[in-house]
Order: sequence, then structure tokens, then C-alpha cells
Amino acid sequence: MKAATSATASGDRQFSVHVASRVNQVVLGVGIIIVVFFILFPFFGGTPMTRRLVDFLSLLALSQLWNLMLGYAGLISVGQQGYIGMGAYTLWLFADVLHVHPFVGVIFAAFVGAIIALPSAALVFKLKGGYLAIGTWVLAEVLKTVVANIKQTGGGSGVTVVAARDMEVSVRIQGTYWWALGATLIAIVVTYLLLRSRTGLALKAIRDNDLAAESCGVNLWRTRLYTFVIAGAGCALVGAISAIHVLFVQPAAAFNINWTAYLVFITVIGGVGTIEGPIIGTIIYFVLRETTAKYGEWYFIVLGLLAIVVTVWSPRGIYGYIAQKTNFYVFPLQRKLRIVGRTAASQEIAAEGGEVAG
Amino acid sequence: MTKALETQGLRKSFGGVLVIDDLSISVDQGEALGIVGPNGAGKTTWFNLITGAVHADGGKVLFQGKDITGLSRHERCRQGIGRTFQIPKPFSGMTVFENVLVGATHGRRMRERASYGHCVEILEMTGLHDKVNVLAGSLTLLDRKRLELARALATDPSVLLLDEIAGGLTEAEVQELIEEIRKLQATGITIVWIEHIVHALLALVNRITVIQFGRKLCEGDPREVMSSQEVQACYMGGTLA
Amino acid sequence: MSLLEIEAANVYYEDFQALYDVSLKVEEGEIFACIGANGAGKSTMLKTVSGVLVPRRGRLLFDGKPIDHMAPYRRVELGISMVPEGRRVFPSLTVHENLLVGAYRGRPGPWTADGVYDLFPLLQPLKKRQASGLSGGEQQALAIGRSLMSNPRLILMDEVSLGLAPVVIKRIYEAFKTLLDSGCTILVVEQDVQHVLTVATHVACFLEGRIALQGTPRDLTNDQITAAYFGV
Amino acid sequence: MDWLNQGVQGILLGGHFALFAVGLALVFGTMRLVNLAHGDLTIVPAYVALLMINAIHFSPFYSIPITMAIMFVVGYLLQRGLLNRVVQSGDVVGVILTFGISIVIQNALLLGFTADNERLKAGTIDSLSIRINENLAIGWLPLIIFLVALVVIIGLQLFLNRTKMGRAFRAVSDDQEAARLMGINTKHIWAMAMGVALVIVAIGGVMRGIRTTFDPSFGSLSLIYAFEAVIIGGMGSGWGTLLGGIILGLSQTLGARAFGPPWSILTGHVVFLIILALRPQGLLAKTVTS
Repeated sequence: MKAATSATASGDRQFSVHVASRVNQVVLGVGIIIVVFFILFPFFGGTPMTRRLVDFLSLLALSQLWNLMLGYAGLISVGQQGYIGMGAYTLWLFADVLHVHPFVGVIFAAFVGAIIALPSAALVFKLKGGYLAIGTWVLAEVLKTVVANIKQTGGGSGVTVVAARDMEVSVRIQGTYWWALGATLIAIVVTYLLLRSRTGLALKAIRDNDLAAESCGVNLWRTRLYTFVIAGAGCALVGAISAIHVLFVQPAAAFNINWTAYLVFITVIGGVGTIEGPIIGTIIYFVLRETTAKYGEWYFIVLGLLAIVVTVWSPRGIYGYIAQKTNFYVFPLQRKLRIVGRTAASQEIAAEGGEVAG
Repeated sequence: MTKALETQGLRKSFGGVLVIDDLSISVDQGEALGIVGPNGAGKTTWFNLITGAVHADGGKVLFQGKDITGLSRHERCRQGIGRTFQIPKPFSGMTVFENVLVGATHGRRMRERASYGHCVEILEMTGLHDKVNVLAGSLTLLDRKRLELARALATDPSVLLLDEIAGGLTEAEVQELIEEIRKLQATGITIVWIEHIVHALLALVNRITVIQFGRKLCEGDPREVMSSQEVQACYMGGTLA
Repeated sequence: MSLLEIEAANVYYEDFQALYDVSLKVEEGEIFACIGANGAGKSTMLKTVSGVLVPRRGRLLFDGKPIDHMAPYRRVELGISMVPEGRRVFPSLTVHENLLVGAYRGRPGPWTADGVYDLFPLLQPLKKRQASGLSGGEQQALAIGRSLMSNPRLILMDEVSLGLAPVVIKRIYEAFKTLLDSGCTILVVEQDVQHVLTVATHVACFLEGRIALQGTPRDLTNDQITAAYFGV
Repeated sequence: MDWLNQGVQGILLGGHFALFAVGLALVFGTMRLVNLAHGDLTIVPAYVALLMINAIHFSPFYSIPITMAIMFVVGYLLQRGLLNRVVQSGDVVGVILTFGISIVIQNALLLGFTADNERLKAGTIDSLSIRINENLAIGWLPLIIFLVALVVIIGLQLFLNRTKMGRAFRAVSDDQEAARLMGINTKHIWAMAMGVALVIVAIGGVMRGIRTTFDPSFGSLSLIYAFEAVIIGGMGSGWGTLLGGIILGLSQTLGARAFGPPWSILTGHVVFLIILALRPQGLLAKTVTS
């Protein structure tokens, strides 16, 4: 979120490029306070609330990455549960079979997620739009079926993550919490930095017009692949965290399509194609969950209906609406160019242009 | 000398309709070639085949002597083929400056910081310097056309394909555009220009090729070609003026 | 009363205005030609009449009744039919099926599939062929035939000569007479000025979204038309 | 001989898959909408039939025509009231919307019927079979379902090729703007297409309810099988869809025979993925859709 300013002088032409405004510096300050609050939370927040926040942060990280794929690269995946499940099982494998400390195993899970994403992309990128969505779902089903049929992983009834269970409770909860917080911050920071980079320019160009983007030299396939792999790694990471969190890994739960359902609701309601959208969406989702989850299915029905209403009548989502009205972004991405001085030649052109326009 | 651009026996049909029929055209280094022909003659499709937006059914595209028929779109751009679209396709959610940055950082493969100067130069040259921070989606038609040009230039093309870039502009705007394109040609960029506004073409190009029914009808000196009976007949359906 | 009356129509593509206060009147039994350069607004005007585009301001009257907010299919019911630019035949349907789809609304009138085959005998042997395999000229004949199947009172033709060989263009223009005889009024948009001027009873020259010149071909000189066409 | 038995069962099963797949393909064909709620919509008719059977105790076969009528109305209204709004907004919006619908349907069914297994009892028919020899027996019910699938696909082809409405479907599929200019009310056609798709789904859904137990979570796999059949066969062809269904059915039953029952579904997925990798346009597709 730092204001990136670059001033260059070539000849007597001077210019600078800004991304953030002064308001953003204030926002950055507030942001740091919020992050510090979250870091310190386990020390004063109490165990039940800390545990809840693990869910909150996990979903925030997941939806942020899902939004990166959908909102910029135009890839709609409904198979993210495949990576989440594989992350959970990878964690179990590293922690209980290879005896790596669970909090280190989480990192391996992320790698496995990225590795799975590579061949998956080669397959599903052959499909377009909606069919790509179902293709990702099939892959998730494949992974689930394989895992559920291997005796060593406990088959359909699943396995306990013994290494995590045997940890001291407070250490486990705090560690899980910080990992979840870390995953969220990584997801947001990676997304933000990616969007601020050259690749981010490509992603925004693809979002607006993919043919024109390719004609400007953007490698469509590779740019899409980046987001797919990042999302795969991130989802596996969160899956691993959840395995430590609930101590138990079972195919039906780890590979559950509901994971993706949450991501869809959160992102669509919050606002696709903005970093702020998934944050707002996750907060709304949690408020809803805390108030209506006791009504069981009703809570899913309400979420589903909400997503339907937003998709049809306000497709930009809540933050999209806010941004349209205020043009304010907590995470500024727009590069603003200020030309300070001009060459004589360019002033001439400017004068001509002025004449014509007038 | 190697041709800047050459298509050999290109063929393309959509459905059952043959749109490009054995089309061979070559473009010399540094020349400005005008392409004319009635609507639906296959001019834009020819551009699409050169840039890879559409895949040819047969034939070859050579760029600086190399066969690029099998290359993907972004690779062709990086080789040095820049194009503008007849109906502008701005990245509407990005600013004018960012649109140009995409071309510089991806087409020309520059590092972002290093490309700023290049972009500013292009923005000034194309007269967009007052609108650098405006969202491209809110530009007027003239500015959209300018942005098409700017974005293509940012990719540092050695061959620039212009698709009816003067269409829909006022006479004064057309004059301004011709001046801009003339400056580009002076820097050594090869220009291939599809245009219906004939006097704009005549003011700039050294050679005109006429396309009809996806085939080359004739080519040669601009004024001679445009005043030939044959061309007038195909172009306006007879001798009007 | 005019068959079609457009009153000060302003039409936009999102934020881009394509027509500025365009007004015109098409009388029954006319061949009304709209000419002009690319992007002058001729096709936009036709799309507004057929209902694909809706004017932001201004009115459309057909047979004296306002139609500006009527869906395209209702306009077909009233007797407005369009031969779209680029022919747009249904590629996976056979020639005959294309014609049958044209008759979807089932307006009564003189035109039947056989009538179309009489008008364009070249279509007869192609009856069972998929439209995608037809040549450009054959597709254009089919597109016109398909439109006639709805027995229109007003037929809109968008750039019918586009990309066609002169022989084919000639044949299509010859068919205009049969169309008039069957009670159709023709509103045609063309770039091919020469051909259309020989048949038109009224000409409107479009320039940059406005009508720059109107009148009967006899009243207008070539210089006037050239000036309006190129805007010089 | 066991292999032969599995093969026959696979082909019959394929007919059943095709019955679910043609609806998905029809909707995609006419409006380029990928309906993620299609799977859940295949279980709705089974519950509709269940309600009827519980209320008036008649054979589930008699419930089929009523269920078809109900599903037609559901499809028409769903399309006209909701889905038509997004047909032209790009496929991502359609996917999100139908995914939302899918979740709503699934949870509404859970709410109304719990997660318990249900079955539509049709008396003795589900156990009757034609015994060809010692090792090969063809169940009457799977055979009936296969024949119904054949009839439905032939009927759909005839409808699309021979009727005015069917031609309108195809015209809208080819070029919806040109179709509107020919006087076709595309909104009505899309709604009709969804209605017809759900009528077919109704037949398949009730049949499945008679053949096996079902619960509200069956939607995902139904969607996936239908999708796999469509892609294997190649889009836009009824016979391709049937072929796709049969290949998928065979893969599952032969996979079960070769690697054991737990690997049945996975073998189907893998065959699908191989075909996707080698021939993404499908086996019977005429051209690659670009």
C-alpha cells in the first residue's frame, strides 16, 4: 500500500507516477493497526473467538485468491475444494507419516497445491467459460475419489492428524490462528503486488478485452496459469491449516463443494474484481453465519438467494457499487501519471491538438 | 532485400463463404501501403490472419522473412507487428496511461519503470497527454482511435497495421492523424493502412493494393490505381465522380 | 400518412451517439435509399427501425402507430422485416428451413417458399443444402427470401450488395421490382451508390450520424451526392 | 462372460446418463448457458414423484407424466423469470447464478426431505430381469430406461428437425439476433428450451428414483456425469450425447470389473479426462467450436 512514486527526467520532460494518494497513507496506518490487532488477538480474545477467526481468515484468504482468478483472469473454477482437500491430506502425510512439524508441513501442502495446478490447467484450459467451471469440478471429484479409495489414507472415513492432536492445545490454536492470519496476509499482499506488477497490467487488460490484450503482446495462457497456480497453492495452504484446526481429515468434508459455494457467495456479494470485495463479503458471510447458522439449511438458502439477487441486479457487488460512487479504493491500483515539464516539440503538438479540439 | 511482411497464398473461409482466397501481398521495408476494397472484401480478415486473431485455412505469413504462421498472437506482436482495431477495443477499466503501459511492458517487454519515458513520449506524440489519467472507457471516438494507435506504438512495432483508423473522424481530425502517421513513417516504421477515406490514403501511402472477394484485384501507384475504371467500379459500384 | 416515420431519433451505443435528430418519412410503395460512408449511421438507423436498438430520444411511427418500444418480433408481426448486414442466414439450417423460419410469425400474404424459389431460381436446387455451404450471393438471395417469407409491408435491407459480384448485385436489384409489385416498400442502406440510385425513388445521404441531404435522385446532382457522401 | 455382463450393464447405464445429458446440451445449445443447477434439477422430479406417491399411493410410473408437466412449468418460469436476465451477460454470470440456484435447491430439498435415502417403490419391476444365460441377465428396469432414452433422443431430434418450434430453437442457437429479426421471441424460446430440458430431466429423474435410492446430495454427480457425456460425445448432437453416455457407462462398469467397484466412478472420470486431453471437441463433433 506504500505510495510508489517514481520521477524520471529525460531531456526537459519530467513526470512522475503515483499509485496511492494521501488518503491511502491514512488508510495504510489504519490497516497496520488492524493487522497488529489481529496479530495480538489470541492473547486477549479468548479461545472460542480465536477459533472462529481461524475460519474467518481462512475463508478470506480463499476468496481473495478465487477473486484473482475470476475477477481478473476470467477463470471460473468451482473445483477449489480439490486443492483444499489435497492440502489437508498433504499435511496429514507430512505430519503423521513423514513426521514433519505440522506448522512446517503447511508449506509443503502449498507446494503440492501448486504442482497439482499445473497439469490441471493444461486440461481445463481446453474448456471455455462455464464448461471450464465443470471441468475443475470433475478434477476435484477425481482427487476426492482417489483419496477416498486409498486404504492408507483411511478411505472414506478419514484420518486423525495425530501430530496436531498431540500438540499442546493453546500452542495449536495460536499457531493455527497465526498461520491463518499469515495465509490471509499473504493472499492479500500477493494479490496486491501481482496486480501492481507488469503481470497485473496484463491481468487487467485480459479482464477488459482478451483479444486486444494478446495483440498488445500479453501472453494470455501464461498469465491465466499464474493465477490458477497461485490459487491452487493458496487453497492447499488453507486446506492444510484447516486440517490442523479440526484435527481430522475426511474426504467428504475436505473435498466438499460447499467450500467453493462459500467462495462464490463471498466474492460475488462483496464485489468481483476488487481486493476490497472479498473482505466485505467475508464479513457479511460471517455475520450471516453467526446469526442464521442455527437454522441449518435456511442459512444456505439465504446465502444462495442473496448471491442470486446480487448477480442479477447488482453484478458488481457491494464494493463495486461503492467504488462506482466514490472511486475510492483501500488498495489503490491505478497508476496516475503526472507530466511536469514538456519538450518544445510536444508543446507544439499540444497546441495543434488544442486547436483541433476547439 | 527481405520484405517487411508477406502473405503467400492465404486462404480462409467462414462457414462456406471463402473470405480470403489465395491472397499474396508483400510489403517492402519502410513503405506505406494502402489497402482498399469494398466492405466485406476481406481486408480486416487479412489483418486478423497476419496478427493471428484468426487462423488461416492455408497459406503462409512471413514477417521479416521468417514464417510466423504457427506463432501465437502475443508472439507475433512481440516480433514487431502492431495493429489497431477498426472498432476500438480499449481496456476500458484502465487509464489511458495504463493502456499504453500494457503495450510497452508486454509487447516491448520492458520493465515497467523503464518504460514510463517511452510511454510519455508516445502519449505526447499521439496527443493524449492531457487525458493520461482518464479511464479509457470514457474517451471520445477520436481519442479511442488515438489510443489504439498509441497502444500499438508502445509495443515498438516495425510494421504497423492500421484498420480504418480515420473512419468516423472529422476532416480536421483526419488531417491531424495523417500528420501523426507521417511522422511514424519517417522513423522507419512500415505502415499498412486499410482505409475507406481515400483522400487520407492518397496523402500518405506510396502504393495501394485493392482487394475484392478476398483476392488481390490490382496494385500500384495510389493515384493511378484509384482513378482506374476497374477500381472505381468495384469500389463504389460505378463511376460516380 | 407515411408508412414509416422517424421523428428526431437520437440513438446511442452505450455512451457513443450514433444518430443525431434523424427524421425521415418512407411512403408506401417507395424504394427509399440511405447512402453514406462507413460509420455514417445508416445501419444504426435500420437497426432502430427493426428494434435491435432503441432511440434514447425521438419517435418511430409505423402506419401512424408508435413502435419505438416494441420488441423486434412484434414489429415483424406488424410487417417490418429485416435483411441484416452480412446476411446472417442460419448456418446449420438448410435453405428451405431458413425460409420456414422466416415465416415463423405466419403473417398472411403473397409470399411462400415457392414464390421465393421463383424469384431466385438459384435457390431451388440448393433447397436441402446447409446454408453455411452457400456462396455469398446465394446466401444474400436466401436472406432476402427469408425476410419475404414474413410477408412484410416494409422490408429493410442492410448493405445487400456487400462483397457480392456485380452480376449478383444486378440480379438482386432486379428482384426489387417483383418485391414492389407484391406490395412491399423497400428501405435500403447501401454504400454502392451507383446501383441504388438507378432504382431508388427517394435518397437520404447520411453523414456522421445526420442526414446531410434528401430528395429524389432526379433532384440531386452527382456533385451534391459526392459532397454529402464524403463530407467535403 | 462376466465382462460381457458388465458391458451390457454399462451400455444400459449409458442410456441413463444420456437422458440427463441431453437436457444440459439442449440448454447450452440454445442459449450458451452452462446450467450448474442441472444436476440438482434432476433430483427434484424424484421428490415431486415421491410426494405424489405418498399422497395417493399409485405406481411411480403414473407419476411421470404429471412430474413432466410440473417440471416444464418450473423450467419455463425459472428461465423467463430469472435466467433470461443473464443469457446475454456472458457465461461467468450464468455459472454463478446457476451455482447459486443449485445450492438453494439442494438445501431446500434437505430442509423438506432431510438427507435420508429415499426410493420410489414400483413393486416387483425393479427385481425382474431377462436371463439370457447363466452369466448374463438384463434387468427390465435398466432396459426400459435405455429404451426410453432412445425414444427421447429420437423424439428430440424429430422435434428439432421437423417442427416449427424446433426450427426456431435451432435458429436461435445459430444466431439469436437474426432470429429475433425473423420474428422469433427469443425469451419465449429460451424458456421453452429450459422447459423441454426439464421435461426430459423429469423422465430420467423419476426413473432413477425407481432404480436406485437418492438423496438431496445426488445433484453434483448427476451434473458431472451429464457434463462428461456431453463433452465426450461432442456438443450439439443428440447421438453424440448418447454415445458419450454409453462410453461413460461402459467405463464405469468395466472399470468396476477391472479394478474393483470402488474405482468404477474414477475410471469414468479418467476416460473423460483422456478424451478431453486428446480430442477436446468430442468424438462426434463436426467442427471445433471456437
